[in-house]
Amino acid sequence: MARIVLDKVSKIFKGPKGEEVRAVNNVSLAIEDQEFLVLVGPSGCGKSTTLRMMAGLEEVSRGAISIDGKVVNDVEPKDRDLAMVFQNYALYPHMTVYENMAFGLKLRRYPRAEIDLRVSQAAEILGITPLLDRLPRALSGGQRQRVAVGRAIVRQPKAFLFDEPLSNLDAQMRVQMRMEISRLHQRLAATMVYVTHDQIEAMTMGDRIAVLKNGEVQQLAGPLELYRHPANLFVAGFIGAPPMNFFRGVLYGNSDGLHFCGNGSPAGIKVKLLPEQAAQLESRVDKPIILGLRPEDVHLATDSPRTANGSIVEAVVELIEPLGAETHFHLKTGQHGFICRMPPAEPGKPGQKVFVVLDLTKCHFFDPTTELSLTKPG
Amino acid sequence: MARIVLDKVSKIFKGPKGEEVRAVNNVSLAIEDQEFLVLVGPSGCGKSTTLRMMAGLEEVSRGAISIDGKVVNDVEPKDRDLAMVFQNYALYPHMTVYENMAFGLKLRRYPRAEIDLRVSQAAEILGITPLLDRLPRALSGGQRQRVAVGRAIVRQPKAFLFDEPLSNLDAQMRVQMRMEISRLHQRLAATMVYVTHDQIEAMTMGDRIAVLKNGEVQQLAGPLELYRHPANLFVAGFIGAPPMNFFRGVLYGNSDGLHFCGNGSPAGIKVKLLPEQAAQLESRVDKPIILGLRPEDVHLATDSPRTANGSIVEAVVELIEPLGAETHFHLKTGQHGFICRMPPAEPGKPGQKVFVVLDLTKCHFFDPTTELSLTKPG
Amino acid sequence: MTRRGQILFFLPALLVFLVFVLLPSTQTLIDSFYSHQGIKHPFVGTLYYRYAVTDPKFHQSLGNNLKYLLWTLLFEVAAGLALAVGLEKNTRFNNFLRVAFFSPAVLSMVVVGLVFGFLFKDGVGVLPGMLNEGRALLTISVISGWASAGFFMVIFLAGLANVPEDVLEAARLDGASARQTFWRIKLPLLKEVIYVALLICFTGAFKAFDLFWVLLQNQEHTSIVSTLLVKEVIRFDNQGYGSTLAVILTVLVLLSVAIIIGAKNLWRRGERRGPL
Amino acid sequence: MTRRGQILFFLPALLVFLVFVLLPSTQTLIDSFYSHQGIKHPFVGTLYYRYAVTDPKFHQSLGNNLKYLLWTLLFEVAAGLALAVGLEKNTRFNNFLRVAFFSPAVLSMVVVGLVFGFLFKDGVGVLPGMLNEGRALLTISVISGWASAGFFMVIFLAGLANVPEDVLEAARLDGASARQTFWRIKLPLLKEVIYVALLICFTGAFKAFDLFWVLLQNQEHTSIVSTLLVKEVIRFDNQGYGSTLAVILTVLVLLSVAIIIGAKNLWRRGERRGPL
Repeated sequence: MARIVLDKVSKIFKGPKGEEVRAVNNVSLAIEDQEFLVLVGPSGCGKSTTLRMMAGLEEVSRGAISIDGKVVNDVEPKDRDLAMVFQNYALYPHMTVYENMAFGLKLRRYPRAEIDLRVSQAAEILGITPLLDRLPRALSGGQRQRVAVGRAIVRQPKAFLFDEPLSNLDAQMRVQMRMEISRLHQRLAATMVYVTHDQIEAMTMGDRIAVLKNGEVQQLAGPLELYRHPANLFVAGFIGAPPMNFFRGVLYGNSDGLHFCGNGSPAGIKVKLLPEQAAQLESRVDKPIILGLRPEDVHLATDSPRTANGSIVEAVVELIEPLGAETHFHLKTGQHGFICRMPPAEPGKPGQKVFVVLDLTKCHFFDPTTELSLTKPG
Repeated sequence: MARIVLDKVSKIFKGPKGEEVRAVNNVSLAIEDQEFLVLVGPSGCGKSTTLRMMAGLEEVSRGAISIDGKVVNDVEPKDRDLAMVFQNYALYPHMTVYENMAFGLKLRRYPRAEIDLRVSQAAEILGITPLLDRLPRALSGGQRQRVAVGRAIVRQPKAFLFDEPLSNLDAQMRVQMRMEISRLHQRLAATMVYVTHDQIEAMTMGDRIAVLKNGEVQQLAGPLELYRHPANLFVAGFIGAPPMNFFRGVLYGNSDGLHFCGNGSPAGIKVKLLPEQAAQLESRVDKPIILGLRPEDVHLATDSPRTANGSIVEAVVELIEPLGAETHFHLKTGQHGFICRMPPAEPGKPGQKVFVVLDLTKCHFFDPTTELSLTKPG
Repeated sequence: MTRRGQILFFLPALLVFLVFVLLPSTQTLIDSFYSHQGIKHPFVGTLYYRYAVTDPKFHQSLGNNLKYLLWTLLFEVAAGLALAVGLEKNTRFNNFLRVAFFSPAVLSMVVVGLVFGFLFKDGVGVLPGMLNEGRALLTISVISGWASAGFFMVIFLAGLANVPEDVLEAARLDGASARQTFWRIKLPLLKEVIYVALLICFTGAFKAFDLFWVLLQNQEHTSIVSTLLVKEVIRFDNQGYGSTLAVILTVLVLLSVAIIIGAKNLWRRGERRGPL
Repeated sequence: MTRRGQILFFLPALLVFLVFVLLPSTQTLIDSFYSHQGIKHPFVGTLYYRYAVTDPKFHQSLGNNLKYLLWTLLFEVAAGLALAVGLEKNTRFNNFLRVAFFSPAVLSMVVVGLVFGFLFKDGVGVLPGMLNEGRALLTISVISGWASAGFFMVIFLAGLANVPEDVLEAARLDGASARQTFWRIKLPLLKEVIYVALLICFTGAFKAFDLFWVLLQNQEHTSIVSTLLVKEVIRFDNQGYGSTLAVILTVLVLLSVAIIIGAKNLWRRGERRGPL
């Protein structure tokens, strides 16, 4: 199908006062053939603009976008042979489901029989055959979403672009459609670029994920790589729910080795670094630093025995969120709030004092100024 | 503050062809003073209508709603002393944030100084003090949401009603506002009724949760009770993500005891019931039945040794969703698709054959006709 | 408002309204069956109606109304739609053009008529002969178009603003050219606005008066029903025949409304079809 | 459409349009400085303007325009707003009332004028004396209101439909009565629609012609500028003075547009205030 390459692509708008606003800044990406690439980030990070530039719906201000080696900056959208699924479905309101799916083929003058065949095959795959005569307004949100996907499929395009396609569905439907799109990717083996603000969608669907913020790619990696080795503070906080816990503090060294001490008084958290961490961070002694630890790497002391890698901290329970398969404890030590992810059966109530074990082998360290990760992937 | 009681409340609309449509059917609920009660269900289940009847925005067709023992069916909304936070915020577009929050107090002729005090206190709590002069259109979604909550707080009402307040926020903001509302509940110790379609919000926020479907309460219980002992197939499938796995099959007995055998050929799944389950289900022998098992109670055989309670099944991996802290395997055995929730490091790839262990102690059984649970909470 | 408050509120309004509807319409209907020439007012039955139906001047006037309707469909509605589609994008230049094309709509039609009258005056004006027998109707239609196309443009612009942007983008990706997008996406989605425009144009063609009166008061063959009506009333001082023409003109307007609404319902019914 | 396509498309339209604007307006402006009585056309400078400024008939006409404007603000705009607020809820009964109140808008104003003329005719009509010196302007204003209040009602209904339902519900829970909701929520949110209505009403007051012409053609003291203009042109056959009045009337219309736009900008600026 298609390989899409973005080479130093920027999108520059004129702001209300005539100033330059860089919605997308110097983004370079190579989306491999048959890959499922997710662009994820908070609203306003430029992810949709990037996708729309690929589609040809926005002009590229700087840089080049190429499809299968051919620069397409000045190619009309219809000649790029991409299909897009829009956030609000963008179905033609006055056409039936059949007509919606057939429209693109009719414009390209496909023979009637071919159109019929393709539409009925796509409808079959998506389970919307009984809806072919309906108008979009007579469909539920999930059905409209399927029609929008169907309209993209029938064209058999080089690649599919999805612009937050699930954000208007309710929670249950979102989970279901997420799986259907993943299966579709396996089945069609097509290149897909998928924009979302939801890190769960990104993690579960993407072969690779580009995390965007302020128009710039923060990190581009596979889901687990992103989760385990976030390149900076933003990625660390954005990927994973509940988010990674951050403790602001300083490093100090004594005869015993390197220690992290939380800011504020009481500091709440004081831990001794492992030797390999100490080796990496020696140059940071007496400087401010941020320690990051995922909620699943924090354990209530009753649950897990004190280990050589652990460090015990006293904390107060602020809030308990039971999720059935697990329970989230919102804790506070000194000035530091943090979250601990526990098995469902863990007892406790707000206000209670608890001991927690921090799994130091899983620690991340970040520079507070550059926000970059200081720990190299082992 | 307030105790709100719904006694056999129904809401009946006239349908387009003059037929009766029961949006809410015979709902009885008692929301205790200071309780955080969540109404959860898919779209169209009547949860919003129920909330709007409490607020007085919809008339009650049958039954009675009482607040602190007084029936309020015919009491004007403003005299019920409830505050509501709307899905789309419903801020007054032409008023500043300050005016939005002060409007209700002005109408109730509070002295100017009192209004100032209450608004500034609420703004402080919600961190929107710098926004007081802004118009709503100059605010982000999360800020609007806070203003809407602030407008509810300043009135110091008997109870708060929330109508899907987070559904227009992006994923990160949603998690943050969820915690803020939970903290607010702790801080104000007020009665709160919260409507959502998102079972995660329901589980994490609610003291108790009423699961609605087709205008009827399916189950009313605490989050963990709902999760562990769903009263019927709908609740079992709705609460928990990924949802509970269901296997349709039949029970048959032989000299060895009671067995469950999946439908289809190959059946894929054949397991022997535990003695206590067999005792409860003896009358169901040779009848169709549905076996339910949560994804975390299904283990890949490599991960967990074969236990006395487990039953091994052969399956094919269809899809792998890594989430960082865990990984979801979508598997298929015979005609039955199911999901297995595993630690993050589990290797595997689509198409691979695996052995899975079903933790039979965690099994649920449902009647396929009535859809009711057949297993009593032990 | 409570039901009772609503009734108390609307009772006076409704009374005034009904008096204003019933009294004049009843009297006009009655008048149309009586002669009002002279002092006695004898009952003449459907005489005036029969006269109107055979009166060549009435035929010509009605024909002129219909011709004018066709011309204004072109110069007002179609031109307004073309302007709206052409000026759809919000640019500074387009905004200037929009204001320019709309501006005549605020002018008094009487002033427009007089001014063009001077312009077309034989021997004096800059463009004489535009109101000659053969051309007068077309000239007036063009002036109407000039004055009203901007108004229709505004209506259509409002309609186009309601066409979702992403639907147009989907059409672009589906391969629709600008022309195809117009005919197959925009036009069907402007349906409701087009009905309103047609309703205004159809009724307007029969309501027209001031331009014709000011520019063509002295021409017989370019009368339309409304100017004929005023001329006949003035000439014969005959309330009876005037009432008859008033009744006929009102029926014509209502008929055109009925035609538009009928067409709308027909289209609606046609919509519930299966796949092509 | 490409930039080039757009220019090719609009060039003819713009040319026609400019010819239609520039030619007549230039000629009218020039004409207003020349006498057109007799065969010679001597330059008279601002003579006609000075004459108009001191002409008591012009003063009276202009005064009548302003009085008519005030009355139509009441009978058309305010009444239309009241109707819209009263009929806001979508019930079958309200829908019937809406159609009833709107229906006169499709009628020809000439027919309306003639019919009411018969009704008010001294000695013959059912309600004689309504067009007497003291009452005529009020009577015409009421008829205008009857004919146009429904039109303004439709505009305001469209505006009210855009007020978000949940904002009104929030106001109900905040304790706002129907009256408070109207004054403090609905009215401020109808701002844009009110501007449009005022624009239509202000320009309409100066554009008025047909009702006055048909009903009050023979009354001197109830002229408005447009009827005065036509009378003067007919009476004196003087293109010069006619052009002068046309220029003045156009300036008046544009002035009223400027006033509304100015008021709008003032209100906007006032909006950027801090907390009360």
